[in-house]
Amino acid sequence: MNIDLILQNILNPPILFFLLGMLAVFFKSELTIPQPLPKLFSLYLLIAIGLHGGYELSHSGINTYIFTALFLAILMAIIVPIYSYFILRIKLDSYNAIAIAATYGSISAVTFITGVTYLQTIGVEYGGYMVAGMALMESPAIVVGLVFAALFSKDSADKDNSQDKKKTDWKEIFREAFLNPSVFLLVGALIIGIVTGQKGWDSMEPLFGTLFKGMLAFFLLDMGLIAAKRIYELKKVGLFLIIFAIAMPIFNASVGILLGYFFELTKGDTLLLALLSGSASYIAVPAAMRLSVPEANPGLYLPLSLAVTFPFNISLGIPLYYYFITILWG
Amino acid sequence: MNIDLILQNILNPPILFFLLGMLAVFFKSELTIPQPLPKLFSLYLLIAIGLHGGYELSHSGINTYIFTALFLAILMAIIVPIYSYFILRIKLDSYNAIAIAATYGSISAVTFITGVTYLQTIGVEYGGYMVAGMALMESPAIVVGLVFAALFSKDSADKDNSQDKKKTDWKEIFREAFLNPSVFLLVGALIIGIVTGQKGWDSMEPLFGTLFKGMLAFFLLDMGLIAAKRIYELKKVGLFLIIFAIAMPIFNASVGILLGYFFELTKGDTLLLALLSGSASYIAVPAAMRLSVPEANPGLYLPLSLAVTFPFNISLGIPLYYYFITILWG
Amino acid sequence: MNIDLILQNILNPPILFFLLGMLAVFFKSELTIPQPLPKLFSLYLLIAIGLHGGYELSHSGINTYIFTALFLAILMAIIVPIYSYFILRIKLDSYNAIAIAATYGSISAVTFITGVTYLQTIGVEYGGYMVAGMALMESPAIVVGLVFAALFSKDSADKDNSQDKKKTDWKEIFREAFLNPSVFLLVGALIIGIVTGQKGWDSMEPLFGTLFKGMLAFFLLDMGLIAAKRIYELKKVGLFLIIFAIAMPIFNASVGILLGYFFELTKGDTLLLALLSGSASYIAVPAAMRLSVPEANPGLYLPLSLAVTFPFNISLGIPLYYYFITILWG
Amino acid sequence: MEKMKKIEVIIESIYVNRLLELFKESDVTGYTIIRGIEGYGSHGLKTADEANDLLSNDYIFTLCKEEKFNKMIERIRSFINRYGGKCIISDTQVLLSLKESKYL
Amino acid sequence: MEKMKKIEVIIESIYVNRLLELFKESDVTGYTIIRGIEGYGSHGLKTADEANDLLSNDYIFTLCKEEKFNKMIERIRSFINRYGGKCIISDTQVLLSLKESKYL
Amino acid sequence: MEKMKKIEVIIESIYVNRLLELFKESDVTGYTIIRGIEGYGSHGLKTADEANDLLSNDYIFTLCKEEKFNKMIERIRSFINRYGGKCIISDTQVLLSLKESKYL
Ligand SMILES: Nc1ncnc2c1ncn2[C@@H]1O[C@H](COP(=O)(O)O)[C@@H](O)[C@H]1O
Ligand SMILES: Nc1ncnc2c1ncn2[C@@H]1O[C@H](COP(=O)(O)O)[C@@H](O)[C@H]1O
Ligand SMILES: Nc1ncnc2c1ncn2[C@@H]1O[C@H](COP(=O)(O)O)[C@@H](O)[C@H]1O
Ligand code: NA
Ligand code: NA
Ligand code: NA
Repeated sequence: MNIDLILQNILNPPILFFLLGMLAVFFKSELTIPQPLPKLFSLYLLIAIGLHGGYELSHSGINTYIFTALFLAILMAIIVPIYSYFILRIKLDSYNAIAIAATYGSISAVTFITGVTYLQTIGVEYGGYMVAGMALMESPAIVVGLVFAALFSKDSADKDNSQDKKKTDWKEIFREAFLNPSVFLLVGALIIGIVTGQKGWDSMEPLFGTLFKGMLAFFLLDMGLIAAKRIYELKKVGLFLIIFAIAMPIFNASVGILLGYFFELTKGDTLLLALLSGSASYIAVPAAMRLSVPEANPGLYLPLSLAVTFPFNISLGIPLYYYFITILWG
Repeated sequence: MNIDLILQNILNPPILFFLLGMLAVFFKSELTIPQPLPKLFSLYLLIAIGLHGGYELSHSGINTYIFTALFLAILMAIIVPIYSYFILRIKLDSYNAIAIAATYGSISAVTFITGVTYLQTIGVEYGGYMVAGMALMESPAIVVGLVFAALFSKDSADKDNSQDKKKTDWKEIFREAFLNPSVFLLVGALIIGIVTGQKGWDSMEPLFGTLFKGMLAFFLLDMGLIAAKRIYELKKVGLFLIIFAIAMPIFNASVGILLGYFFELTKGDTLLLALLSGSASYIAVPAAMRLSVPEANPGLYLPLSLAVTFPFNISLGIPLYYYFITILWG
Repeated sequence: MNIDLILQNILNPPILFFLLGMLAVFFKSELTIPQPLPKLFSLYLLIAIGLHGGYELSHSGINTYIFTALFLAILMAIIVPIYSYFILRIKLDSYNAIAIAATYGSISAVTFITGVTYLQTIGVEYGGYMVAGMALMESPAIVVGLVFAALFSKDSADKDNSQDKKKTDWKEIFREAFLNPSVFLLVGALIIGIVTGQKGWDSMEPLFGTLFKGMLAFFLLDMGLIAAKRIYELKKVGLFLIIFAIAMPIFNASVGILLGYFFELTKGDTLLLALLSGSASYIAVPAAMRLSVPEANPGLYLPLSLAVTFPFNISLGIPLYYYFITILWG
Repeated sequence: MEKMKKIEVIIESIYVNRLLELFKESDVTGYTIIRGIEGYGSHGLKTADEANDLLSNDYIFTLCKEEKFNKMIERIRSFINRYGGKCIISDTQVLLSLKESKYL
Repeated sequence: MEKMKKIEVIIESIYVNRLLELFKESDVTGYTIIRGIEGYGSHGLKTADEANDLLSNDYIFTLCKEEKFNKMIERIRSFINRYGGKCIISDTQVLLSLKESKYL
Repeated sequence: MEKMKKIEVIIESIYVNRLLELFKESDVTGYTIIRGIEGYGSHGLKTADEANDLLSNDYIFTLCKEEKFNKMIERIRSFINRYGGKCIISDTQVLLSLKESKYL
């Protein structure tokens, strides 16, 4: 594998700011980015991604190719949490297996846009409709997790004799899956982008387009702080799961790449599909799992996703997956 | 009335983000924009409006036409709360009539800039001095409210036997009227805009000009959340007041339009005058009223202004008032 | 001294927003910029300064001239706190003399960038490496302060009989000196700027370059609020220290100017060296002193730095120091 | 002044809506919330600076008469058993406004 | 340690300055404020996420000796009658620093 | 329910890490922090809106059994003598979860 591919990814300000954030924690600098500033950045990024994706969709329209790409995205979002669950059951109880499987079945928007930035850096084309793919990939894992929870951990429902509680939960969890803030805002901005087209984008671009990379760098500085703090919790997590948190993304990404290859997606779109498949959620799904499977230990699924998979994907994962692609495509 | 006028207004990202915010509440998505982010947006918008208005004034200078426009603005700001009070007394006690009259006598800056955005979309000229008009229209309603409170609700002063309290209140309320953060920052930025002219604007434009529409969209997303939450309180408000909250803006705007017509303002300036007359305050005046007329129920004046008048004005009001104008001007 | 020099500095939006902030406090307007918005601005400014300085260093490289400039910066950062301490001991006890000396020995980043803005306004060249100079000037005063604390206030260590406490302190204070958030972020961004060079800057410039002056204006509005609030504490501070807070910066700046003259720095670089020498810290050093010399009264060093030296430097100090320079350089 | 129990609860922010539901079902007439606070306990460190409600606590308290408290306590206990968190109970006096003297 | 009353008040943020004035006039020597908190009570829901101080609460508490408290209580009662809010009184022990042992 | 002492401390934000260290050394099993609050006391006004930790307070409380409290109190007293701040002690009942009934 070419070291250049890695350097082209790492020697970008956003990734370097991520490293800087991690260093701040390791050196015990008291650098902090207090709430709600991280919230501001994530609202900004979701709106920006959605608007831009919508704008591009308003140009391209929907065709068979796009339909195929979106279909593959949903497919991956359904099968990844299913096979992850059975792999995890080797070592874990049902609750934790469900929560971790759902976490890895869903996606990380920031990983996605770091991949997009990488494609721009190396000058490879990709489609704006992949944003729609990302939006479609957020929720299925939550639904799969809930179905598994109903199938494989019924006993818990019995222990807790408040039956009405169980009923309300379903409504709440449905909301978590399809109306959680990330999905809602992303899809909303996507639709606004589609509806307002070129004219809308022209008025929004100065804030949501031109400033994008700077805001990403700012946000990744914060993600570095957050990820590094969680690293200290990894010692309680165990080797099996740490290996899982690196091997699983590579495996999922590889499945994505193979699918992209057989269905003749472009190299850029395939990288994004692979990255989405390989990324793990650290906001929406953990929240949904905490609500629906309180028995699972967030001290496992959060540090794995935040402190292992996320840093791995944005630093080494992206160029690695792209390397696989260049080999396959020849 | 031409449906196109409405669509031209509604199919803009800022208005659509407002709708998205409302939908978030109706669908019970947990999307929130926590403090102090809304504060950041409103500080930004006030500074941006003030600076740009001042910059334009530094070009145009003051002439008879501008003087007339500003005079009409003040006139509307004085008569609206007066006649509103007497209309409201039909159904309400003195305290609530005062608070609501003052609320509707003052203005909403975000409504104003949404109107400005509309004029830019349809390519109609307007004057930067209207920002000065807006600044002049904020305070009179507060003063009118206080005078009415002194005239019509003396009894309350007797009940509360702490006379010295009453004296300090006047100073505090004067501050609320003329030095409340909105007025202060708007006027301050306006003066800075005038003083620093072209050179000043050149250095401030990237932040306070170019990004303006994006920030407006962001802020209106939050306003949608806020407005929608208040809608649930409307059931306690009663039909009379809900009708008032739509009819009064239309009436006030119509008076503004007629004045604009007779005093030969341009179409753009007249729309802004109408919109300012028709808009209701939801920050400065409610705060002043809460301090000076604690007996009035904020559960009335806040939801009316936030959940009825504001959404009405920015969605249907603007094109409606413009439609009136096109009819009159021929 | 030419009044034009002063007006050229003061009639800039950033300085005028600073005045507006002060006026808000004097007029008792309730304008506030709540946390963490000030934090957002200061994070932004540090990153922006660092990135841009690094970008310029990546072009210029290091040569003897730059080496000289950086050497002079460090020299000033070491000698200023030393001679300040002995001047302050005339009237103050050891603790307070140490804390104030360290405060004035370090620098204020916002003062620095206001100076940079001034140079841009009057069209005078300066070197991006001066940002590195600024970074180098933050910490020495803290170290000097700590050494003095160890030398001149041993008694306190005895009173407090928890010996192990003293040991941990040193580590903590070292962190405060070299890894405090300001230094860490500034140096980090500087290095990222150097490493990513032209390409990195191109992607970061829209946020961290183009918007810079607007953000500075926003931040100075807040600094005006903060500085003015501290003015009310000055009555407890005493005349000696208030004179110190104006005379010392002028003296330090003059020493900086003479050094710049003898070592043949350019006029722009000399102004920045003078300004850094004359400025006083109000974040990093007060924090370090509060931790290491709790006996010193923050009611002295904070108002002096925030309410006297900072306003003086950014309004009159900058043009005054530049006036000295024009005289010397002829 | 009225003698009342002050019930303070510290829980993960994500569970606060469920606790408020419990309050509602127990006919609590009022409550106060401080959001986004930090803490350390048997469930580890909550730092409240994350893009994530799982790592932050909320602090809620409600005032109620002894009888109401006695009816609630078992529900709160099972809530805490399930979701974690701390519940602190103390005796206070509450100053009532004229209007409320009738309500409570 | 000194026995003192802890007086906690929850009011609309907009009235906090008036309460602090009341404290000042009652010679209160110190207080603590937590701003922008949420709550529910007879005046409805305060969500603290609005561009508006009317929809957010502040939480203030002050510690004072029993005598001072007895002098203040009627003023606080009429304050709450006029402006709404809750006032909670409880008994605490306050650990004094050396310096303060003289002050209070 | 378990009888416990609630120890509340209000100190300058900058000293909070040192207080947490003191807690750790005293084997405190948990604590709760509310950051960036305001207050007034013998060290003047803390407004919490500055770019500076010296002008803002933090509020920390910990619950512990009487014995542990008795061991800590002198350390807290000397902490407050050195760094300022207020410490409030009150009696509370803590509702324990099943798991914790074993721990404490
Ligand atoms: N001993 C304690 N004193 C004060 N607060 C506590 C204590 N134990 C736990 N907490 C708070 O309660 C939260 C949840 O507790 P736990 O479920 O034990 O992790 C913690 O994050 C702390 O904020
Ligand atoms: N029973 C209660 N328990 C705790 N807090 C309350 C209670 N009732 C009211 N509050 C708080 O006091 C504020 C004002 O109360 P009210 O004037 O009754 O609306 C509310 O917004 C709550 O934050
Ligand atoms: N009497 C009091 N009641 C409530 N809080 C207080 C009181 N005195 C001091 N405080 C709080 O404790 C902090 C530190 O107190 P001090 O060291 O006396 O300045 C103050 O900023 C207040 O937040
Ligand atoms: Na995935
Ligand atoms: Na109006
Ligand atoms: Na200096």
